[in-house]
Amino acid sequence: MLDLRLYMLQRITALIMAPLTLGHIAVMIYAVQGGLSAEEILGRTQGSVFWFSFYGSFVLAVATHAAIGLRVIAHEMIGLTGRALTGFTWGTGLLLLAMGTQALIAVTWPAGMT
Amino acid sequence: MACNIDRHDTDILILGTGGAGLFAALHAQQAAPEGTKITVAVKGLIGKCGCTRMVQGGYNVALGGGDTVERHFMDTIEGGKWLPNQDMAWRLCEQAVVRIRELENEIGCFFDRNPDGTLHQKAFAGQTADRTVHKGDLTGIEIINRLMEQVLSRPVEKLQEHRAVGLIPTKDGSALAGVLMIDMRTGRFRFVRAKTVLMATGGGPTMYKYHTPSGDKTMDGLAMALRAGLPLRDMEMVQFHPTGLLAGEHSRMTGTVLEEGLRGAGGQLLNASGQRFMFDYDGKGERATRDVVSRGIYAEMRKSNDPDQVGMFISMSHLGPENVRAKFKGMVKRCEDSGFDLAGGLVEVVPTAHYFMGGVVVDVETRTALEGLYVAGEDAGGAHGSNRLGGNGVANSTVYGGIAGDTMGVDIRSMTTLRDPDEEVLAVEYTRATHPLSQAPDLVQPLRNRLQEAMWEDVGVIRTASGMTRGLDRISAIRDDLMQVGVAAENLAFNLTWHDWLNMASLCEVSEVIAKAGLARENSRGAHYREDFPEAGAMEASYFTVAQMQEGNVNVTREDVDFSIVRPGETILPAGEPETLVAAQ
Amino acid sequence: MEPVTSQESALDGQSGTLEVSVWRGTSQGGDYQRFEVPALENQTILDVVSWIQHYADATLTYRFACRVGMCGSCAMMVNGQPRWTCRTHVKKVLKAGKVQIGPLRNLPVIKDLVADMDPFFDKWVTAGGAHAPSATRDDPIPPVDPQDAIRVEASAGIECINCSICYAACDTVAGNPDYLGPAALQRAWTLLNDAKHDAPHQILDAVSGVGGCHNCHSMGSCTVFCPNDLDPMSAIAGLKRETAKSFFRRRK
Amino acid sequence: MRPARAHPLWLAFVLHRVSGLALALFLPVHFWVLSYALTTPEKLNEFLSFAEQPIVKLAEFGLVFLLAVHVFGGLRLMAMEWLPWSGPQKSLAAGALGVAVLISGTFLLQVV
Ligand SMILES: Cc1cc2nc3c(=O)[nH]c(=O)nc-3n(C[C@H](O)[C@H](O)[C@H](O)COP(=O)(O)OP(=O)(O)OC[C@H]3O[C@@H](n4cnc5c(N)ncnc54)[C@H](O)[C@@H]3O)c2cc1C
Ligand code: HEM
Ligand code: SF4
Ligand code: F3S
Ligand code: FES
Repeated sequence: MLDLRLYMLQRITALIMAPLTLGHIAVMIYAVQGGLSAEEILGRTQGSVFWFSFYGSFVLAVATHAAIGLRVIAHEMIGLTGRALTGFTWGTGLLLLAMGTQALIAVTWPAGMT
Repeated sequence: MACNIDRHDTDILILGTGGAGLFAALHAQQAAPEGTKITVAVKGLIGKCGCTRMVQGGYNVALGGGDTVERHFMDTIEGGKWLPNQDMAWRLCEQAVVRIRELENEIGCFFDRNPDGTLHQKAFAGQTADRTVHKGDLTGIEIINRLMEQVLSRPVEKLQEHRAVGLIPTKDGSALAGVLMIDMRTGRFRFVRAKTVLMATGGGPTMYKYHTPSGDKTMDGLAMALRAGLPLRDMEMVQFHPTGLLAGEHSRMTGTVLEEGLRGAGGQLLNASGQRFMFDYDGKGERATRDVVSRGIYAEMRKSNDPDQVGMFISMSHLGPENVRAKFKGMVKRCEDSGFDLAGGLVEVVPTAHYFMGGVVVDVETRTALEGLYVAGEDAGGAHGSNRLGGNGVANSTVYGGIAGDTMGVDIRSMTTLRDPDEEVLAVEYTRATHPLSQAPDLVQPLRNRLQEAMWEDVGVIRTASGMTRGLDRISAIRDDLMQVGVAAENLAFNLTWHDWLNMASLCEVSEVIAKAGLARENSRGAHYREDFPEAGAMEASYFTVAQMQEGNVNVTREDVDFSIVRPGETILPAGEPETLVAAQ
Repeated sequence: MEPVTSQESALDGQSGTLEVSVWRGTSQGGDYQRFEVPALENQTILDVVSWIQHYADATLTYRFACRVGMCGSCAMMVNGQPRWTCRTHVKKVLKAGKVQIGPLRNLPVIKDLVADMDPFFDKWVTAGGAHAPSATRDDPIPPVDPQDAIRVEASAGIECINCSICYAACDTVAGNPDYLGPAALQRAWTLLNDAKHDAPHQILDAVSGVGGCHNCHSMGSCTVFCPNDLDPMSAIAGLKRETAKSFFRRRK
Repeated sequence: MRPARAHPLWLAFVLHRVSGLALALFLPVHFWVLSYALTTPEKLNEFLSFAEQPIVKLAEFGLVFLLAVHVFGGLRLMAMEWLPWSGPQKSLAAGALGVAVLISGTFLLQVV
């Protein structure tokens, strides 16, 4: 259930995410070695335009990418089609976007601004 | 008997989807007036059955470089030992040039090229020029796949897995009304009326113990034509390919072709004691023409007459197994799949019935004696005479299939209405086809084996009057037995055993004609070899045989060949032309 | 072992027997049925099935034509794998004297071992699989360099016998009824690279729709199972590449 | 009735699908946990110490491993689709990527 447009969207978002996730994993490995605390994470990220756009683009990309991916699985494995499939795609995409944005704000918004 | 028959109408009906049938469908569509309904009916799936798909070697066509239509024509006439209908042979050679361009430019085939981009051509045995266009050794797949796509993507009605069982004339017998068929998937009968019908069911001498054609070909067309009273010519002419695979009687692989190129490349034929024998029969050894090598192998088999070791062997290993593997990849793999090592070991071979030169008498436009019926391809007789050159078979079916489409497209303009069938004939054909359903069920296959033995032994590669007479007795006994063998009638949907029975009925009918025509030809020409009449006879006095059903009997007469273009001993090539353009091997 | 050549000894089954289970039924459903078939030298799966129809159960239905791997009519599931049965030696697939034979996967069943191949061919046409002429029978045949890179690409898939084995092997086809499938897409790729073909853009459009090449997950079962060693997976990758390129081109 | 699929490319596909699906299920949880940072940082810390438990750690790193697998698998796929590999090169590339995934995976797990 993929046409060229969805296919390109999925591939482009994947390409965007590739460096982001690798970067994220690298940071996490580094962080893990020092033990991880909420303060440490937030201290690094909150108020940083860099981390905002870093995780922001990840959230955008992943919502799109995973929604398309799940759409394919839903069609091939449980036979979802037509409106249900479209609804499912948008639903998962928006849900991921919403939750991702919430996390993004929590992690990167300057402390005390909300 | 109450006949339960569905009725269906069309304008142009085409039986068979080999090279002839598919080309006819395309040309009919181009030539017929707007709105003409075209239907193809076929025993198998469109383009996936029949022998055009199995063409290996290639397609004969004179495309210059010294070669000419005249030269192609002379090779065809001489190859056919002066028996061909010369007008048909000429048309074949001339139109092949157009058809190959059509195949490449309009249908989308891609044939092998030379490094400079032009078509690659090679020479089969019996040709005096490099003339055979090909796509590796899978030429037929390329031709049929491309034709099939064209037909599938057009608004042509498709009746797949529909078996034609009878040609039904009008009440006064002056024209064809339509064709009775069985929808094999449901087992129901269907009578299809049409203004014009092309029969292109492709002959197929599968009544021999060893045979090459595809399983769906069982001479149905010629049997139908015979029953419809049409004259059939050259019916004694069965071409054997010298090297058929011998894999045991129970294997469908048995009889399938090991390609000619193996011998061309230096493959040797060995007998049971490992000795080469072909030089005992011909100075060219293994490289002699098909008929000669077939007779050599057959004679050697008869000499050894060992039931445990039936065939001869082809050996390639002296050329280097790696080399053989590289050069004949497809063949080596095919043998390997059935358990033989072609590259390094010995593979058992026998001559195998390959092509049927005989067929319905037609004019150069494919018209027959029955108005509304057209015949093209291997079902039509005349173009090849006593022997078909390798590469002329597919040229014939595509050229004449196209011509049939054109002709029907034009003729149909003067046919305003569909004709009504003679309901009595319809009932007779229905009864004939349903006969086994009222008999006690029994095995059909042993009868097929018996017929194949009889034809191989008595009406095969080397023939005699006494053998063929015995053969006729055997055929008639088998036919009697067939009438006692029944097929359970509970479920006729896709009932292969019923169709095996019908196949046997067709094969028996045509086998009788082959034997009778063989008896009528008291000389040896091309594929027909009589031990009791080994001479070819005077070429100027050449005759062909014509068989026809009259009052329930098959009668064979002789007719003189009309040398309408060239007389024996003469040529139409300009004076001083070299005998052959093929570089000596 | 001496080859058994006479049919009588075939009936006696002297050289042991095979335990064959064959799917019987129609589009309404069905089940496997067991048969004992004499084991013979040089026996293919098609021979086994034919023996059953000839000597054990006259009502068994299957399909074949050429008997030598050229027509692609005889494909069935053998022990759960799609195969051309006329070229599959029993020895290759026998497991402890047993073999299971069923109708080709991913296509509707007509009866017993015969599948309806219409969806396969409909998709072949939908994928743009018919040549669009750029010349006529009155024109000379255009010279084409056989070594030209584009031509080599076109020639790679040309020997497809449309047997539908790849189609049966592909799990994407199983899950996505619209998916055109490996054979049809490979044909589209062949035509796209055919210098003589007149409508390349039509092909790109035909393979970019909902059932198009972008549904392929590069599972590669098509390439693994193709009996002719063709490589539809790479052909489909070629289509993805070209459509992706045209995606950017058309944006601009 | 299912065709035998134990060939490398099919396994690679399954791995990619399973990892993609697992990631898609895990990611909302991950986002949810992070969003605690906003309202109740203590909860996050609580969670992070809960995450110190070996079982949870293993699961977490399993997911990181899945991410690595999915990313490399995805890159492998796109390389296969878009770069004109020849046949042998393709299997080589696939093999090399497989190895890369394994190495990076074990590396990740060793960090634990
Ligand atoms: C193995 C092999 C290799 C060959 N190699 C060459 C070669 O290299 N060069 C060459 O020139 N020739 C070759 N030939 C010969 C060539 O294939 C034939 O001469 C030619 O293809 C015949 O074409 P056709 O259209 O008349 O028949 P076919 O292609 O045989 O088609 C006949 C069609 O009629 C259908 N049919 C049969 N009975 C019925 C019925 N009762 N009702 C409905 N439909 C029916 C069949 O299913 C089939 O679709 C070869 C033949 C074989 C067997
Ligand atoms: C970061 C780099 C990533 C890359 C390079 C990547 C790449 C890809 C690619 C190429 C596909 C298509 C697979 C196919 O069609 O067979 C895909 C599918 C998928 N991806 Fe990702 N992906 C990434 C991250 C993610 C993440 C973070 C998630 C989860 C949230 C995810 C979830 C999925 C899902 C669910 C699928 C569908 C799987 C399928 O169709 O079998 N991906 N991915
Ligand atoms: S690509 Fe191979 S498996 Fe698929 S239809 Fe063609 S020949 Fe059969
Ligand atoms: S098996 Fe199917 S998913 Fe693609 S690579 Fe072949 S078509
Ligand atoms: S019968 Fe033609 S491919 Fe098997």
